[in-house]
Amino acid sequence: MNGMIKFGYLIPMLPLVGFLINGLGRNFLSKKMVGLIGSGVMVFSFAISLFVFNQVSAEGFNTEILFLFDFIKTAGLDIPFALQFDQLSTLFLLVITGIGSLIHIYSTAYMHEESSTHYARYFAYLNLFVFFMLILVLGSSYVTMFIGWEGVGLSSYLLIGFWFTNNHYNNAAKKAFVMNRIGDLGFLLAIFWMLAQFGTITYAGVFEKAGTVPVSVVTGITLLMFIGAMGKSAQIPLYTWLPDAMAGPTPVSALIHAATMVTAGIYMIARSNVLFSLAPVTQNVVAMIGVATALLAATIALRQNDIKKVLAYSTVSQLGLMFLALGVGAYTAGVFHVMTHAFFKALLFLGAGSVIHAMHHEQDIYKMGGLRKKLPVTHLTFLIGCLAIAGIPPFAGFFSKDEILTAALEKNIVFYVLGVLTSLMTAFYMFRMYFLAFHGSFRGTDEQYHHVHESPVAMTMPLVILALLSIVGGWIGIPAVFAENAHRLSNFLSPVYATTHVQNEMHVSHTTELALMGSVVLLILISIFSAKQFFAKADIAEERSSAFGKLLENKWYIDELYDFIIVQPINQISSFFARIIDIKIIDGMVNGVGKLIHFSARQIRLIQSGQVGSYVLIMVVSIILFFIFQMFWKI
Amino acid sequence: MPINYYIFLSVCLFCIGIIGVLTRRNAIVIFMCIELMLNAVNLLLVAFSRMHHAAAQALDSSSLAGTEAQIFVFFIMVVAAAEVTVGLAIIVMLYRNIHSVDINFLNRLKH
Amino acid sequence: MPITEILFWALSAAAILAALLVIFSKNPVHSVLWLIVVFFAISGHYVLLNAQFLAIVNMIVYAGAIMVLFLFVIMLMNMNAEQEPNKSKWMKLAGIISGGSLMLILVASLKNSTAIAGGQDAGIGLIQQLGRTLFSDYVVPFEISSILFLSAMVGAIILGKKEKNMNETNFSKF
Amino acid sequence: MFAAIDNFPALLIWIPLLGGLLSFFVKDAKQAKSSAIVFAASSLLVLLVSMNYAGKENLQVNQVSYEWLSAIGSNFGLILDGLTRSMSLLTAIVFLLVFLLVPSDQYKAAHKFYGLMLLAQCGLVGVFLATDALVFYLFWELALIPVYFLASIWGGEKRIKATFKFFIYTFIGSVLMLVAILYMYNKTNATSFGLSAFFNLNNTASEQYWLFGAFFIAFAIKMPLFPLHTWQPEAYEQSPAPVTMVLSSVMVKMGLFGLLRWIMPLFPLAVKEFNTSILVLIAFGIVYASLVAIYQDNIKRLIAYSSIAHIGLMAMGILTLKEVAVSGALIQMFNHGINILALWMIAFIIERQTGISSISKLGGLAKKAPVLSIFMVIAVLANVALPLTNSFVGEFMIFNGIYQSNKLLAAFAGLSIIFSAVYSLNMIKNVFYGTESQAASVVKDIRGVEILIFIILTVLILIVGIYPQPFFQMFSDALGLILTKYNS
Amino acid sequence: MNAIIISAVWGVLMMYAGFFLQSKRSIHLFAIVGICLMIACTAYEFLNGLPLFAIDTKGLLQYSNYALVFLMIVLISTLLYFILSGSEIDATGKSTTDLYALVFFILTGIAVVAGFRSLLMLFLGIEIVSIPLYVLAGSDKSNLKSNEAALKYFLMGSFSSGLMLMGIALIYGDVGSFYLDAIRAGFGMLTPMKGAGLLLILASMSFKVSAAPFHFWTPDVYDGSPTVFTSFMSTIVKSVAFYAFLTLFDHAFGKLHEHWKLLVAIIALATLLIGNITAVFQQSVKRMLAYSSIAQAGFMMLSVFAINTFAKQGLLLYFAAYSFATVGVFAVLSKMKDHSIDSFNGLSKSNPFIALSVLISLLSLAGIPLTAGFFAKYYMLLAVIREGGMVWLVVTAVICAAVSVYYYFRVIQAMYFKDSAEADGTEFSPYFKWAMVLNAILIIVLGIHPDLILNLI
Repeated sequence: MNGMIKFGYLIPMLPLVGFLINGLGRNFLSKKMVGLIGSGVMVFSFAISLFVFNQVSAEGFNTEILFLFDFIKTAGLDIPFALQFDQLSTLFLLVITGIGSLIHIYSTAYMHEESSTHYARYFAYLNLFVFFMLILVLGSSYVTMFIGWEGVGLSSYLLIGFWFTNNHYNNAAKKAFVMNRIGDLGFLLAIFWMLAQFGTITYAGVFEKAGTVPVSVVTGITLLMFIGAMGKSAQIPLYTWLPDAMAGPTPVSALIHAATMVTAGIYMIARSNVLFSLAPVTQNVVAMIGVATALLAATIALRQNDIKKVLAYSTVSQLGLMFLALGVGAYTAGVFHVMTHAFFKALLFLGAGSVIHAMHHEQDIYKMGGLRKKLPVTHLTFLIGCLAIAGIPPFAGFFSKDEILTAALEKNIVFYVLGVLTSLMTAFYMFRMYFLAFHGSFRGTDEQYHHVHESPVAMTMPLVILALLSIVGGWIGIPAVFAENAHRLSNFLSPVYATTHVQNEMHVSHTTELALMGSVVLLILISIFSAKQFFAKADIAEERSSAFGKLLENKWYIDELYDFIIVQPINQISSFFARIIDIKIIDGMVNGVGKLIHFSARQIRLIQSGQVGSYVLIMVVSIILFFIFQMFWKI
Repeated sequence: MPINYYIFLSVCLFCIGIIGVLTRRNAIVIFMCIELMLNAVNLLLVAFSRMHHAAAQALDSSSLAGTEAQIFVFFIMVVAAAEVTVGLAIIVMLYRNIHSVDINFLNRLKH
Repeated sequence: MPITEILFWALSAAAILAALLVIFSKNPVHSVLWLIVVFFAISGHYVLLNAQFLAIVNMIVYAGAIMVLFLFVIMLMNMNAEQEPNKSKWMKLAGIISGGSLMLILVASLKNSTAIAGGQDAGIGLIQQLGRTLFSDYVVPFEISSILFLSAMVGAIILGKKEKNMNETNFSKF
Repeated sequence: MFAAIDNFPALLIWIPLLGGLLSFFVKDAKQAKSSAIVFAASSLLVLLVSMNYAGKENLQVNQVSYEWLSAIGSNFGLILDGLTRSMSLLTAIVFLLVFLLVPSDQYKAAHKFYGLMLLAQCGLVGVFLATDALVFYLFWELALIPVYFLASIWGGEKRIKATFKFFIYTFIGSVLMLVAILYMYNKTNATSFGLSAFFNLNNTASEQYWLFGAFFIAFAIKMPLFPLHTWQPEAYEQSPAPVTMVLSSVMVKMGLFGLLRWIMPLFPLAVKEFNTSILVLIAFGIVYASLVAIYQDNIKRLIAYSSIAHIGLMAMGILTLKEVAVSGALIQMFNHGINILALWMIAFIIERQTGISSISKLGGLAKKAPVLSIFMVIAVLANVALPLTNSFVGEFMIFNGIYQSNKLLAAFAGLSIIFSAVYSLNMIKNVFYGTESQAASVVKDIRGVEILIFIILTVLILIVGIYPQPFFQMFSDALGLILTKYNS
Repeated sequence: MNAIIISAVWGVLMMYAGFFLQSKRSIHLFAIVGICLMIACTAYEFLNGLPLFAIDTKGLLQYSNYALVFLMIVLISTLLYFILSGSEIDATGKSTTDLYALVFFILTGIAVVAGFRSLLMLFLGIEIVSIPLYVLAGSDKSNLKSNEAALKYFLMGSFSSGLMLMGIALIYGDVGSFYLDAIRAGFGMLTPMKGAGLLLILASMSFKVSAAPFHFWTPDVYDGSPTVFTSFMSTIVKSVAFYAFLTLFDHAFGKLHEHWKLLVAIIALATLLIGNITAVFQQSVKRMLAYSSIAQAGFMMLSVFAINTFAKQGLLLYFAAYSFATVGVFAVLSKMKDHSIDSFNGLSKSNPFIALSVLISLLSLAGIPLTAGFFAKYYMLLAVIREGGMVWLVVTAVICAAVSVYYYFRVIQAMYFKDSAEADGTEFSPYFKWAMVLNAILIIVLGIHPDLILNLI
């Protein structure tokens, strides 16, 4: 153990300290102090992460494990609490602390309207989230990961329900937590299975023994893990919480529900690439679920009017693409897209936040319009974000998405086609939003119009930084078709896949690849232009709703479906159990014993007639019975 | 005379006494039936006394076996006399209160 | 058939017949009288069994004293046959049936006893012999029975003594 | 150190007994409260000293035996080992905190109240410490009597009926246990009631079956396990809050404790025979209780059903016979006591201030009582076994054990993890969040001692959740006895 | 032996005491002195092994240590009974001294039964106990219920005496002796005559101890009799009946244990069930206690069933536990205005010490640990288990014990958890309070150290 890694524990520790100071001192600290502490710890953490990254990226670096203490060591269990520093975790570390710092800084301005107590609470939660997220990625075992895993769920719950007086928000928070828990159960079972199968739960231990167990076992374990990933990363069927989670403050959506937490599932699978590569069945499932989610979410996003909802569905859709990448074995591509997505999606969300901030919490894009003059910085950065997500070269999204699509093509043409379709829709709905919000004429109230103003520096600065990253972020993974060996990310991450046989080089010929790439970009441009045609008008009415449109607007009625097939039955069963089974039947039986005794008491009492004659008669009859008894039993 | 005859005779008397107790309502008559039962027992005891005495005499001519049964009968009579005293006193007391000795009226106590 | 046997059968028949009449007579006075007949018959049996002392005591104590007491009480209450209402038929039937079956069962279970009452003479039934035993071996129970009598006496006094506050209104205590 | 070092176990019984009896003679409510606190605190102190001593001398097991009823072979045998230490620690902490929390003017005739509470503590500690079956049985019953009186005198409207049902129900169970104890005593040739003597009996399988049944029913009623649980919601609802706290933090552990201390070592054949079917039954019970909890509108009933589910889980852990699950259950017994105590305390504070325990009538308390709501969130999170809270450690190990013995069962019981999140968050949402209800307007935030109590609880929750290792060291010797007969 | 003489003499003295003792208090005190004297003499006999007055009873009476301990327990119960309920005896009628005399005569009978070695003495003893009891049951002459109770008791009691005599006669016919040892010696084989005799004696003894199905007189008689004498009947007299039952079946019929134990088990079972279940229904505490006494008899029947060391030891403990507790409850009950459960409402507020004593008594009756009643029941159960094979009987017994909690606790609930609607005018003298507390302490002491009694035997 040497260099900065010795102090690696400080990376998660600093946000925790921030959480404690802000949480405990929320009644005493001024907003300025709170903001300073909240962002300060993040920046420090980021700085340490940079040093660590520096050390990790050095040539010939081997995975280092920072042992902290024994978490559970008894009865055959040996679960240490240790941090693992390797290429994958440090990459995530950078994304988390980096974007985290930006969003903290952004938040200092965005949340300024809150009272100082709530302001401090907000930062405390945010710091707590970062702490757990760091534990998640740094943990050296699945249990440590699970601690972070549930922890981020908790922080997400707290932040979604930040404005706790609003019951809709609370419901959204609850929904997020419960849905995550469903996934967590899967993850937990996977952990148990691994413990039972391998006897250890550290990554190193598990991966070492992974090859020795039957494929069916690995398939089972990975499938259960994927259920966990579904919950956290909002995949079919557990995706419905994410759009609702937009109830939280916008920076939260940017950090948690776009850039970091929701990518935990991708991290998990990328981390477990050894296991997943051993289970082709699971991989197929992952790919199919991924592409289906991507498509479904994209369709829904086409007809959403809430600026954050559009972004949310777009996130779900992009996450689907990442899973597609993981499913087809292109782990690097998945991680790459996580990174670029973090940049541009955070950018988009923060931009949306800026818009919302300017519009006084108006989120309906049909009530906006023509904002590009009023909000120049926001507009520009937002446009960059849109271009990035749409996959226009040379923006970041282009490279990562292209890599995914190429990998999908190699696996199965259907995946590829669906992936491309998703990309087209992405471009369309992103620009629909962009045009509706920033072009045309203002459709809000006059009062709103007068108040619209550019956000303060603390908000625009992160936007600018993220916009830059959205432009250059993709250049670390330039495909071989443009320049040999320019995929620095792939080279960097290769130790992580050392034991897995991942084919990073493409089998598709470069010419085909170039042709396909070109045509996809062309199609995307067409779809952007059609969006412009539809939505960049000066004056636009609400889209008329066809039946299909209505279906999309209502998100395929999936929420209602869940309500009908899951929530309602559970409530009914619960009420049936509580009212009928518990009170009437079980308790009724218990009370019935008492009643039976009372009843028999009343019956037996009748023999006590008060008549001497009958008493004597019963005595005599009993004696006769005694005699008979004696004769028959020969006593 | 076989002892069985005596046994059957006293069992007959005993059971007639029981039937009387069961079928009559007059407390005095019931009491009389109980006395009849006691007398049946007395008869049986005397018969047994005779039987044991004879059996013992066959072995030892000076044996006094069987005396105890007759003494027992004597004590039963004593007890019976005492019982009659108290029993009749109770019946008279009851009669003074309700002017009847019908046991079917005795049903204030149940539950 | 020796005379004792004839006497046995005659006395047995008398006893049983009289006993049945005791329980089936409507009039309590008749019952008392029939009971006296039973006692006499039983005394006869005692004589047959060489228990002369008990025979005499039986006649004096039972037929003489106790039965007179009964008769006295019945007279005091001025009872006659009409006063006793019939017990319910079922009750009667049940009483007879169960009493009868008890008898059957007792007889059935005792019929294997084959011991014979011997014919030899013995002096144990005589007053001299009984008296000696009573006052030597059985003096303790004899003394204790005095307590019995004492308590019966006290009891009879307690119950018989008229209390001042007793009057006809005590039905209210029901 | 002390010459009277061996008397630690006895002290733990005598202190509350003495305190309880003394308390009846203190007329002033405030004095009664402070004397109760002193006695409860000194119990805790004795326990801590003994733990310190045990750690220093490496003498984990502290066993003593006093002569009593030598004619019938019963000795007043007490033991302090890892298992009993943790349970006594829980008892001492719970009673101390309850005394601190409840204001002296809360209940009329306070001196009696505190007296009975201390007597209940004496009974509970006795149950945990006893190594002699007869003594165990005596304390088992004695713990019940003060609780019965406490609940019936100071409880809610339907208290008499509810507590009576509770009493009779548990009494029936315990008399069956008595029969089994006597049977085994008879098998020792009527010479000993000692646990070790019972342990050495070679009962045949069929004997063990019914002996196990008798013991298990007694314990199952106490825990309670589905379907013998219906006394619990009523009793919890109707008992005064401090009693409910004691009942659900400590008293229900008596059943689990009995399972560990008596059933597991004594009836290995029966346990092996029946554990699968019982596991299935409990698993159903867990899900069932969680579902019923979702429906509840009364905070107290909700917590009660949640407790049924959690206790069931611990019982499952024990009956899997897996070492990991058993030690998980051991630590979870302590943890659950702490967590549910926190929940009850919050329910108590809310009800004391608003007079309402119906969830639907509350709402928006967080605004008025932010500190309370923070602790509520912590308590609820501990209750749903979020990582880094104490329950996670226990339930993780228990589930791990269940999974090892049956995958499907673990998955099925795991549903309760989801449902527990549903009802717990519902409760938070409807009580603390949302728009301010009428009831919330009178609420004041907690302060002073109350905050101190919750800080203690939170610290316990977090410390055990993050670094449970000391507990596992404490349990290492207790596990041996529990599982010896299963390892071969 | 001493007890017979002293009680008889004291009975006679009591009869005349009315002439020279004027105040009821001094009569009461005089009776207590008599009991104390009896206890002292019995203790002397127990300690020295010799009575003060040695009389040759020709083997009719014999006092073993067991008998003496039994006698002491009964006498101490009677002492407690006198202390607690003496004033009620005074209140029953004008002839207080006569009633006391009868109680002393009953004690004579009890002393006779305690030492009986011959069926003759058993018969005499039981009759000496019964005949004064008929009178005591009817001693509230103006009360029709009391009259009725007396007549019922008398008729059925005589009837059962008849049954017993028939049984004795049949046994004599077979064995040729009334001595228990001789009967035991002659009981090697079961002849029909012995069987019939045994069954008849079993039936009549079951009647005396009020075991089902011969228990029907019990509720009616206990309910109708003056409460103070119900207390005496249901405790002390019942103990004696059980003692006689156990001794007879142990000494005389012990060899044939295998032949009759199933029947006794059935009787015990029926008694437990009927007693406990019917008691649940009762609204009057007095009648409830009557049924409870049947229920307790069911438990005591278990000792007759088992007749081993545990059974015999435990039965004495049971007598003590049961008598002390019942005497205590009855003493309070007899001071209440009526006998309904509601009359106990709020007793803990108005009279905390009385309520506490009653509470302890009731807990003891229910068999809650650390009261004497627990160990009493414990021994009964242990005896049955020791006997082996009849686990169902034990299980029924304990479940019945749980049912008994139901009706005993109703009184506790009334005392502690309910408030009296109107202020109950019942006054308790300090003397009575202290006596009650003493009684409760006795129960607790026996509950913690039952060996105080057990070590004596």
